[in-house]
Amino acid sequence: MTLSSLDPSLALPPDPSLVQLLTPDGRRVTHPDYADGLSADDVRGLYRDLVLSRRIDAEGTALTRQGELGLWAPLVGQEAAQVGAGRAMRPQDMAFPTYREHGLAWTRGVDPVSLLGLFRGGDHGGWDPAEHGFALYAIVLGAQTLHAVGYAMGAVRDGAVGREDGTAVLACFGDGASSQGDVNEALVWAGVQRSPVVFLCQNNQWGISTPTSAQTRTPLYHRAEGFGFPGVRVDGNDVLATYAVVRDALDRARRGDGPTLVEAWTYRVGPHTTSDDPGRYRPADEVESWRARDPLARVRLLLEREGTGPEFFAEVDAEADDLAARIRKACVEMPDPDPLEAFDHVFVEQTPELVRQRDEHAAYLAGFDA
Amino acid sequence: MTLSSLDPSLALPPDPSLVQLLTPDGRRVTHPDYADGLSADDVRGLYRDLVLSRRIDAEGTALTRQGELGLWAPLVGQEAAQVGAGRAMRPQDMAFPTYREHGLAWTRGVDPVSLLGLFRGGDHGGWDPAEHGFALYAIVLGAQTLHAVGYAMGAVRDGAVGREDGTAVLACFGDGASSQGDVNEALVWAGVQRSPVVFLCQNNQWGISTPTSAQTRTPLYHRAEGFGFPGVRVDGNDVLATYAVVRDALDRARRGDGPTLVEAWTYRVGPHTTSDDPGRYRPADEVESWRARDPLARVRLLLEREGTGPEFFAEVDAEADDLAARIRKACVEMPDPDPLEAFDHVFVEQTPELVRQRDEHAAYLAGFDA
Amino acid sequence: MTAVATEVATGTVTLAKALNLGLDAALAADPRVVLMGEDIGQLGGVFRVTDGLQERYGADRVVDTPLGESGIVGTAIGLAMRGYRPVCEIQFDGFVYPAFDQIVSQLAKLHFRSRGRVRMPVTIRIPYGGGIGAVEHHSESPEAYFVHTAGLKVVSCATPADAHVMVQQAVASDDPVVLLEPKRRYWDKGELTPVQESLWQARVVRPGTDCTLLAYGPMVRTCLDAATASELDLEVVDLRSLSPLDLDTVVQSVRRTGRCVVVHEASRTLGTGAELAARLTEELFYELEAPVLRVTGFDLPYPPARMEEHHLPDLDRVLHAVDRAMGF
Amino acid sequence: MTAVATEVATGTVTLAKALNLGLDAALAADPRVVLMGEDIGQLGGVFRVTDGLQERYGADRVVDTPLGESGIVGTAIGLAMRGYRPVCEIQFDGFVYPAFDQIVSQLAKLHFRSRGRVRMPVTIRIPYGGGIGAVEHHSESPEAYFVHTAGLKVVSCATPADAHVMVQQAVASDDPVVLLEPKRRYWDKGELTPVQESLWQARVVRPGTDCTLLAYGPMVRTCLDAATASELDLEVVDLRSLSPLDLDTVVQSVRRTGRCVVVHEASRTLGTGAELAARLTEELFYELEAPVLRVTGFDLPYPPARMEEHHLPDLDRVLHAVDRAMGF
Ligand SMILES: Cc1ncc(C[n+]2csc(CCOP(=O)(O)OP(=O)(O)O)c2C)c(N)n1
Ligand SMILES: Cc1ncc(C[n+]2csc(CCOP(=O)(O)OP(=O)(O)O)c2C)c(N)n1
Ligand SMILES: [Mg+2]
Ligand SMILES: [Mg+2]
Repeated sequence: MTLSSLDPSLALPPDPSLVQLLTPDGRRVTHPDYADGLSADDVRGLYRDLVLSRRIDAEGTALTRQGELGLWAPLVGQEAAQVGAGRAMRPQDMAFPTYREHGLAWTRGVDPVSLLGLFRGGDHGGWDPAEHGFALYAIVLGAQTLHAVGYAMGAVRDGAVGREDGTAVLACFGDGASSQGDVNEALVWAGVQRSPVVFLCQNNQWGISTPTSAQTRTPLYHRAEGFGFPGVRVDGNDVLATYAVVRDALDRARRGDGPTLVEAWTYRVGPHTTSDDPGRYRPADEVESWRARDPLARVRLLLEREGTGPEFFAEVDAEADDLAARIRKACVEMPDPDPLEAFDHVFVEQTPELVRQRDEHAAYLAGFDA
Repeated sequence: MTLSSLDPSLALPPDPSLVQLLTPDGRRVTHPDYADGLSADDVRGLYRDLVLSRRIDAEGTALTRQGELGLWAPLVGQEAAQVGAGRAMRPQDMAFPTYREHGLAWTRGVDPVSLLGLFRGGDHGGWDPAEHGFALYAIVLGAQTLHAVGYAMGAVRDGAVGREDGTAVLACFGDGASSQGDVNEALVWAGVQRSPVVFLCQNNQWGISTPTSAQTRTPLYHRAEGFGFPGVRVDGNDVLATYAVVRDALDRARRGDGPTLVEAWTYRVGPHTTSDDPGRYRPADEVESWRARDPLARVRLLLEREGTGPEFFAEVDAEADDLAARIRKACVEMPDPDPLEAFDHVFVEQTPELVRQRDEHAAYLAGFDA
Repeated sequence: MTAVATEVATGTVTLAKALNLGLDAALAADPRVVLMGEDIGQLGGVFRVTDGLQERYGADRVVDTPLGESGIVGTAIGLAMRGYRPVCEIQFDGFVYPAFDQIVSQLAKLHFRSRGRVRMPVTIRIPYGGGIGAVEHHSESPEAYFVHTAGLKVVSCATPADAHVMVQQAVASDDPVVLLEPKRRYWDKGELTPVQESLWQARVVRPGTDCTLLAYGPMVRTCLDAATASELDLEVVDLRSLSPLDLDTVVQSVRRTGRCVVVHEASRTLGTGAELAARLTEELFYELEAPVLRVTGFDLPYPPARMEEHHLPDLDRVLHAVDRAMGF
Repeated sequence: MTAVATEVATGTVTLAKALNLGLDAALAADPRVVLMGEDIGQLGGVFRVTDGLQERYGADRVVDTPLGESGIVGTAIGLAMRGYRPVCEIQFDGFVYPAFDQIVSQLAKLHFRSRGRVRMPVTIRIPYGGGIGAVEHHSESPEAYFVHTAGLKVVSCATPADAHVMVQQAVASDDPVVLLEPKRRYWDKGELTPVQESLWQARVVRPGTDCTLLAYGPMVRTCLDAATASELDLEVVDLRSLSPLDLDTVVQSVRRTGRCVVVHEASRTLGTGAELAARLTEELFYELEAPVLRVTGFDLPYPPARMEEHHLPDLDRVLHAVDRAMGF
């Protein structure tokens, strides 16, 4: 027996059952089970989301290089998986993201500026989860998938599940996180309770330096069957297919037909984070081969072929420039956190000990002024 | 959407793919993939194991009623699953049991008396795991399955895997424990490393009061596929089938062909433990229907039909009586643990603090004598 | 914070039954209270603390979960995000560790992380402690892990009256509360008398002048027994809340007596006694007549049941420590 | 206990490199040493502590694991049962909690449970502490959880020389050792001088007469800086081992100075400072001139990075506490 199990060359080949509606060269293809049903306007909307998501991400990376952020987790390459899934959601739905869901956040109406605080070190998440149907970012791998199932249990108890306009929950995780106990417990719970949860696994082929082949030898979407619900693999670089597959799964969920595992087959084109050096563990030609499957290019090709003129693309680019400028400005102007305020956020009902520690620290700080 | 997921009436029906070689009425049947290949003598040996295992168990329950043990976890009903699996193991193999594996312990040559200390409160496990290829009992559900995979990683590194006489590992867990993160992480690790591990899930239909239908809506053995290795369901009340299926899986493992999940379909005829009151949660007729599938009766029917005379059965019964008497005697004579010795077992390299605490306690105890 | 029933049923009940009545009241008071745990439904929990509640409130509100503690706490967090007030039962102390990440990294932090936007009114009930002759993992005292964790509140009840009210207060709290239930006292009986204290207050359960015995949960009765047996005039304080600590009450008591012995079942090193000793010495440096002494479980993994009478503090060991304190 | 190389490479190296050299030596010394963790192979770990080791010793001995901490520690336990000496890397402090059950209920107990038959020579390496401006879960100080757990040994290194030797001693120990690596000091440089102490001994790193500063890991340098800046004559003790505590060395120091300030990044309540304060007061009740004071992280979940300069003890806060101690 050899111990080659962790050899990255074992990377899984794309499954023939990969759902695709738009080829890398921008041609629509049909699928027996899925259709996006989107108008040309809708597709333009998705294109805009893709461009803006990529731009938000580029700003994150740039601001880190400039020392304005401590870290950034780039989404580049995964725009279609996130935009497709996010646009498939309805306002009443709730998403539980990882730390890389900037495109999904965009579709949920979260101001990109409020994503920065976490990476700048100003806060641990600057948006209101309830307002946007978008939970705080989660860093401990997989923990959020159980929160998603619990939230779904609440939706069921509220009577908000079991009809066409019901509520569904999106639980995000990565190929690497699929190995965590919590993710698998979430699959157990969702399976047995038929929870209205769509598990969205963005298989971007890597978990930092660990290839997906070190997490599993069978396609990840197969995992679902063993927990009693369907799994499907979609071309995560195809925004139309991701949209169609996730919408279908969310609609099943909201109707009360139980969970689905959607594996979005995509690629982390950038480093794991701005602190990472992927050159140490993966070949450049792998990255190049995935760039050829770029999620934005194919939508643009489609739109151009179907008659969208250059003004539209120029408009979107201009909007991206404005957004980028706004993000940059807001970032550098972001105030540092008030050191004393933190003591008041530990509990709803404040404790004497924290009051004491806060007061002591206030007095200590005051000593420097004196 | 209804919330009926936890309704015990959803208990899964036996799967048609259940492997069986001996019917409840004692007739041999053939199976396309499995044959036990056992001689009449071998079957008599298994019958003896079944009877003695049941007797060990009965003594455990009786000693608890008499106040000699604090608790007992009865195996009654699961003798075939354990004896079949245990006899399929080879001396070089290692088993990682739960807390109910008294029949498996018997097949590994563990003196039944040494099982009692844990339940009597004299120790946490009285046998040497290395000597018997049988780890200590594990109470925290599922934790031991990861130990099994780690042990198997060691066997691989020792060069003890990848040949006909290689080493294989048996990892036991229950239907209830299948929901724990650790069990699923063990499946991940074993799958990706093609570890020489056979996961033996004794699905005895209940985890205390929780029916298997509250852990999964799909047969448990299906879980394996999603982790990249085969699963099989065997009639766990059929010692011949369990033997054949587990032997086959262990041999695959020792040859280096990777893990298997064996779901032994069986029933916990007794209470969860001697403290449990199953009358509160399960119908008596369910128990009765399973008694009709008794794992011992069918072997006896087979042996009788094939010519084994009454002397043999009388001999086995006499041996069981002797064993029971020996267990009882050893139990009541078991000395209480030395309170000071415990301080010396925390570490290999003793610490000054523990010496201090031991000495203080010794002095304190001496104060009573003075 | 939802209302807590102040009226109580009368009569003498066991501590387990008092908890049962308290949970019943909590379920009745607020439709968003959901109980979840292993075997808590038809079986009523292995200690019968939830007996009859599933029948009364249905399987959606008294939920038999799959067997996974991380799943129990993790989904409770999600339920809380949706506006529910989950009450998790961990079957035994030794089985809380698989849920540790969800408790320490998620539950304890979410209010802080969200700057108060996300509330976590989750109660985690844990039958804890030894003394019942159980097999391993069934007698642990994990309180120090939770007390050290910023963002959690930790309380323990010692009597049926407190159990009845404290469980309701814990459920009504908008912060996450770990409620440690002294399992060896589940069968102790007492009146359900009204409780004056808030959930976070300690109580002097026996006034005295010579030395203060500080205890909580199962050790309160042990200390009361010791005080009764002693020829000295011992004061016994039931801490009730371990986090936050009601330092005022404790300091006042020790200021009066000048001496203090802390008693708990958990291991000595970094058990809650360490914090109490450190704090009391800071506050009463010139007033203490003796160092704060500790009577605790040893620094052993919980030993086999037939050794637990040695491991667990009892009346004699408490009095032995009092003698040492008086000797300073 | 396998041999520890006493000869050391010469020259000035970073603490991270010292660990790397120590692990290299441990792998070379004993073929049963196996490193396991997330991204420790080709990447060399996110801090490059295992850089080059997979290349040198192969993927069977430097194992890139699936991403699951319970799996890492759980399989390490199994490997130890088969006679190996696994060294687990937990990528960051905040990710150790999913492995908590395996560490606390399994690893810490197996030698005791088996009455010494099963040995657990497992090392768990954890880069810990704050001060590097990281996002949440990357700056935690979880040591108190492990120090409170009977059956674990817990050590922390503060200098390259110690890092180099202590990691080898930890790997060579037949008991489970949690090695806490001060990640903000990974880039500190120092000579790999020989180390006299055993793994369990504290060291007076700066003698002084007025007050003892007790620290470990990242705070040793902070205390040395404070001592240098102070006009008082401060003694600095590097605890090195948190469990077992080298109480002899600590007591001797505080007996000499009469005053003590304990400094750590972990939250105050039930942080290791609590145990030290309790023990020192027990041992030196009549000799202490002031109560043992603590300078620690506040009782907050670890705050956002731009607040950490407030949260973490620094030179000024240490000296402020020394002033308070001198004021008694
Ligand atoms: C419990 C836990 N362990 C380790 C880490 C450190 N870590 C952060 S991201 C990451 C890789 C995750 O890979 P994947 O799930 O595929 O997500 P991706 O980063 O590719 O989006 C690791 C190991 C963590 N955040 N949480
Ligand atoms: C982590 C953990 N949680 C809870 C328990 C309490 N407990 C002991 S046995 C049991 C049921 C286990 O059911 P199953 O895995 O089917 O095994 P069986 O008892 O049927 O053999 C439970 C919940 C435990 N031992 N460990
Ligand atoms: Mg990934
Ligand atoms: Mg079962």
